[in-house]
Amino acid sequence: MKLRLSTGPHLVNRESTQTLMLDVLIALVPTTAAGIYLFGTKAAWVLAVAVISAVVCEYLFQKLARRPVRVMDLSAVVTGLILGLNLPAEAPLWLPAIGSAIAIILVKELFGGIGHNFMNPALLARGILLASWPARMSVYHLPARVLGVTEVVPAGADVISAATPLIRPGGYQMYDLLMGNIPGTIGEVCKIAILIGFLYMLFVGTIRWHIPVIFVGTVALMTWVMGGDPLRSVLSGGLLFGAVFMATDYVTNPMLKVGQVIFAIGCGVLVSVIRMTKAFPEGVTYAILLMNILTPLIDRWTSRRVYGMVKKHA
Amino acid sequence: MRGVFVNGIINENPIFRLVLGVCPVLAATTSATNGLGMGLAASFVLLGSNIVISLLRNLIPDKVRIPAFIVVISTFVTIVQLLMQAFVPALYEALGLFIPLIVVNCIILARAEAFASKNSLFLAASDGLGMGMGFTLGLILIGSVRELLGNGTIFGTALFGASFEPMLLAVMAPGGFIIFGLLLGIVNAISNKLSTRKGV
Amino acid sequence: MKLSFKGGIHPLKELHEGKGKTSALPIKDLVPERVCIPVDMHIGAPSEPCVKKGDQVKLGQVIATPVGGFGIPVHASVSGEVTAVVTRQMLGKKPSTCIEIASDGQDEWVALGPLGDVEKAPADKIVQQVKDAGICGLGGACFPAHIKLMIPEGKSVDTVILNGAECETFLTADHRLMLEEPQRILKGLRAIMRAMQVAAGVVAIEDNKPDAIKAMKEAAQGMEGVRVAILKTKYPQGGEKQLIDAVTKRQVPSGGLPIDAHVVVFNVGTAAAIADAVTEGKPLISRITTVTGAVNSPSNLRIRVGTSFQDAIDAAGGFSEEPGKIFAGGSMTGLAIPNTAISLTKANNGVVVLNQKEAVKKEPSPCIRCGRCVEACPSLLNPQYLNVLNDRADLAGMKKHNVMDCTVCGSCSYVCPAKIELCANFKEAKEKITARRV
Amino acid sequence: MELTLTNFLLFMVNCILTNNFIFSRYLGCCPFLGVSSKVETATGMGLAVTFVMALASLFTYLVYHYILVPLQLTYLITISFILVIASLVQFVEMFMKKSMPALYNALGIYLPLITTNCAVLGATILNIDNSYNLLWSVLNGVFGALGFLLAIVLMAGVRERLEASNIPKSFKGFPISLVVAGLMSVAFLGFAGLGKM
Repeated sequence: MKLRLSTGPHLVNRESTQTLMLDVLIALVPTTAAGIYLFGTKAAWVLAVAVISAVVCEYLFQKLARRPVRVMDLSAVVTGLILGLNLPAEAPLWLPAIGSAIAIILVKELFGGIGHNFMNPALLARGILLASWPARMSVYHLPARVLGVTEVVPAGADVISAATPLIRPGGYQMYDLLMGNIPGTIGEVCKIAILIGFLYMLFVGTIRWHIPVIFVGTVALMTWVMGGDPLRSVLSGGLLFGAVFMATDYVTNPMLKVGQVIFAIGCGVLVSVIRMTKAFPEGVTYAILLMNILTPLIDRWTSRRVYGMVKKHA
Repeated sequence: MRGVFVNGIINENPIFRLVLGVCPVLAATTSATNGLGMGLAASFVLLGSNIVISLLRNLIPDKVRIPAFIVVISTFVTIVQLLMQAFVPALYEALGLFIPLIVVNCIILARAEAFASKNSLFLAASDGLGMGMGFTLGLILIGSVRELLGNGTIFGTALFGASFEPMLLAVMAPGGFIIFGLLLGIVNAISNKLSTRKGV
Repeated sequence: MKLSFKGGIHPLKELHEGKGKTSALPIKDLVPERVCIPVDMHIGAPSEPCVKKGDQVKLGQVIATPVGGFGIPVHASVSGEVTAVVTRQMLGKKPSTCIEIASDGQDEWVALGPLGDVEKAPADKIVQQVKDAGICGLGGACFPAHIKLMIPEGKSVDTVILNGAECETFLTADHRLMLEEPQRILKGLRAIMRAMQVAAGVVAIEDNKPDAIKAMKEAAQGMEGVRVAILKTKYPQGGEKQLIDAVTKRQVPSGGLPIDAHVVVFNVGTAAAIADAVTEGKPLISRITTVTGAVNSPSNLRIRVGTSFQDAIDAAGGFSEEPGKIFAGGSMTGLAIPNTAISLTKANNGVVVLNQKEAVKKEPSPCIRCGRCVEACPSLLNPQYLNVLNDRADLAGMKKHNVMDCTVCGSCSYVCPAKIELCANFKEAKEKITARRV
Repeated sequence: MELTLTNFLLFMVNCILTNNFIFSRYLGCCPFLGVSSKVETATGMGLAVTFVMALASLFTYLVYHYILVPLQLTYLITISFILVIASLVQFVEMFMKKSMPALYNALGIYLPLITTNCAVLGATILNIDNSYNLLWSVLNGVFGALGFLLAIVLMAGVRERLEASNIPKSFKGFPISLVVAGLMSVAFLGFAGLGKM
């Protein structure tokens, strides 16, 4: 009778990195479905290439660097899918392929694999693609089909030179913003789907509400302070998708709750400032990346009172 | 003598081995021609200053060593600056601020301090040439990689068809850092593999 | 309003599953044929054996005399003949001297000297009676009870808390004790309050034991200064620091003892033992232990001190399948045992057998900074950063970040999705720090 | 460019964020890579550079406009500026050692490094190229240095965290620091729109 000797605890939680990533994927299903429905099979191809490229790149790098292959923890699938959802449906297929390669190899694996990257891989890849092929990345077509009921949308391809309805004169009704009948990247258009994903992740406990709610709240507050329409600012652009799926990436946001609150407020302020300058229609990508850079310092300077840090009771 | 020359190019390549003068390396490698231009300018200054410093090495009192070196180096930089403004204004415009900055380029001061002031004229000159060549080759390599990615050409000649869409980031500031970092890593990896195989 | 503390982990279904097997089963007595009682069961210098091979001993007779201030006597837990005084490897790090006694089946008590009713027993004699009865904390630490009863200079105590939380998994010993013998426990509490001149006594019970709460409340009717506090079910509510925080809203100062927060904590089992010592003069020779897991009939046994694990498991119907791991205590802080020949002591409140599948080691994967361990830590430390320091073997850095305040409760390892053995690392680091005076 | 609050703020944001000395102008990369392994040393280096840059901008402006221009020696700009900076650093080091010992042993060790720092000479030459007046030159120096401080502290924060991760052997040290700087400057592209004057 061979008894195994080890220190406690002897029975642990069933949750593992793989189940966490699986929950994120499940939360992404509504957004992916809405994106594919709205933008058609083009979008499906973009997403597929992004995911496959991410997984293949991770597998190859880990084999090449003679490291334990961890493709099974699904983190590459999540990175690939989120990157794909960040691309316009019109993107040529080499774009997601290169994007995923950059996200996995340059941003994650080069730094030592999962847990060691200091910036969100999908988001940085989008930043690099946006800077490298600005034309390809900011061509947004009106979705081919329409979700829910809305008045007749002009049939012609309503090509916007810049992303999302921030720019379009006359703007869109709130309904269109909510349902996603607006030009934009595959994942960020349909806000309902994002909210469903958000609620699922909250319910399952994958993420906590602090970062998304405070992030979006700060943007709404600052837009209101600067005289804009807060609801419209929240529903437009990649804010919701960014706040729910990218700002909550464990590895790149602070550990303590107080740090995460600072992180969320910082993101909100930066988004409002960048959007105010109209240089980029989309502040979310750069805001979150900049706060990712600040995270190590936030972690360093935030701490919480340890139990027992009291002077002896009188 | 030959050893000193080769040493400057391979074992002690200023860019990939000593990693000195990072600013000009990043700034001047937006294209292969810029890289070549900066490389030649720096080599000229390096060669000139090495020669003059090794000639005067016994005359310069030790106490005032550094300021003297700086005066010699900056005179050569001013010469190069004026020559380039006269003959290759387009290249001068492209490199802009970084020509005068050759003065504070660590390679030149380091070589002057460590080598030229201690060796004979001939050795100092060959070291200057070697280091200059190493620096220029490094710049050309990085410059061509960035230019290839940035707009599909090397020294201006297009390599890919019209359908190629250049990666603009390569010729922008971030691209410089990333590509230089990656190349540095790859060079390290290759040299590690070589040295392990030779058992060095 | 249910009391609770910050941090900790909410027990999931499989944790509760563990208790379900034995929470409804009454306590069964087990008198083994043979016992092997180690002399170093308590915290303090090991006691000196005062019997030799061949002596006849009665139940409760002193077989080892106390050594030093912390020392407590060891008593025979069965009447019969001493078959050997030998050193054997028990659960501790180093082998300990043990006294083997073969039972003659009589269970004949030695002459006892009770102090009488707890309300009238002379206060100053209670401490000595507790020491002579060899009583130490039954919660798991086995700290000599008489030391806690003596209030050192310049310190004061205003509350005594009886720990009925039993937040560990699988264990139902305290639960059954509170259900079946509430008067014994409350008599013990009154004895402690009398010995320490403390006006307030609190029995703290988690709300996953409603029947025990009802029984204790009924028994405590009319008892002066005694109340029952209901706590939210959360691990590690039973930890001294968490219990004091929940009941009195005071925190034990870092590096300090419960008495620095004017509180003393006893396990409900210890209180019951004190009641026996005072009212009937009986020494501590038996305790209630839950034997559960992969055994045919999990049960709560009143085992005699020194019973071997094998006897306890056989009394619980033997193994139901090939065991992969057996640990003494709950699954969070239990100690894995190398073989079933070693014996149960005063501190073992449970024996849990895991089958091969449950015992398999889970391969740790890289930390993804998910922050679950930071949320779970009841001492409000940052286990993630401590583990980063531990990987660098930076003991000084860990000490600076309060690793010594870690109560090794295991919550962080439990919740870690990457299966990193955080708690084991911190336990080792603490031992190194104390050993090397970093 | 007259001094109004908006111009001042825009200029500050422009120097620190939009055209950060390191991330978009490649000035001062040697110390940036060399001294950014610890946050304390990085802040020390950043403060020392700010201190010297303020003085350097001031003196080089005076030297240029009151010595070189009247004597039509403007082609000697490089030599004179580098000499001014070198002697300035020497003087500051002596002055701090004598009268501010606390500050000296905090920042002293970095002072010799500053002479070979491209950022200092670069900023002073930029002042002349952009023909700023005295005030704007000093501001350009100070804000440029604050941008340098921000970049080097952020870099130090990240590099401290990277110590715990197993980066491939051939990428340890300079290569990974360069890649980190590159990824950071991608994020800094976000400030492109800010501070448009």
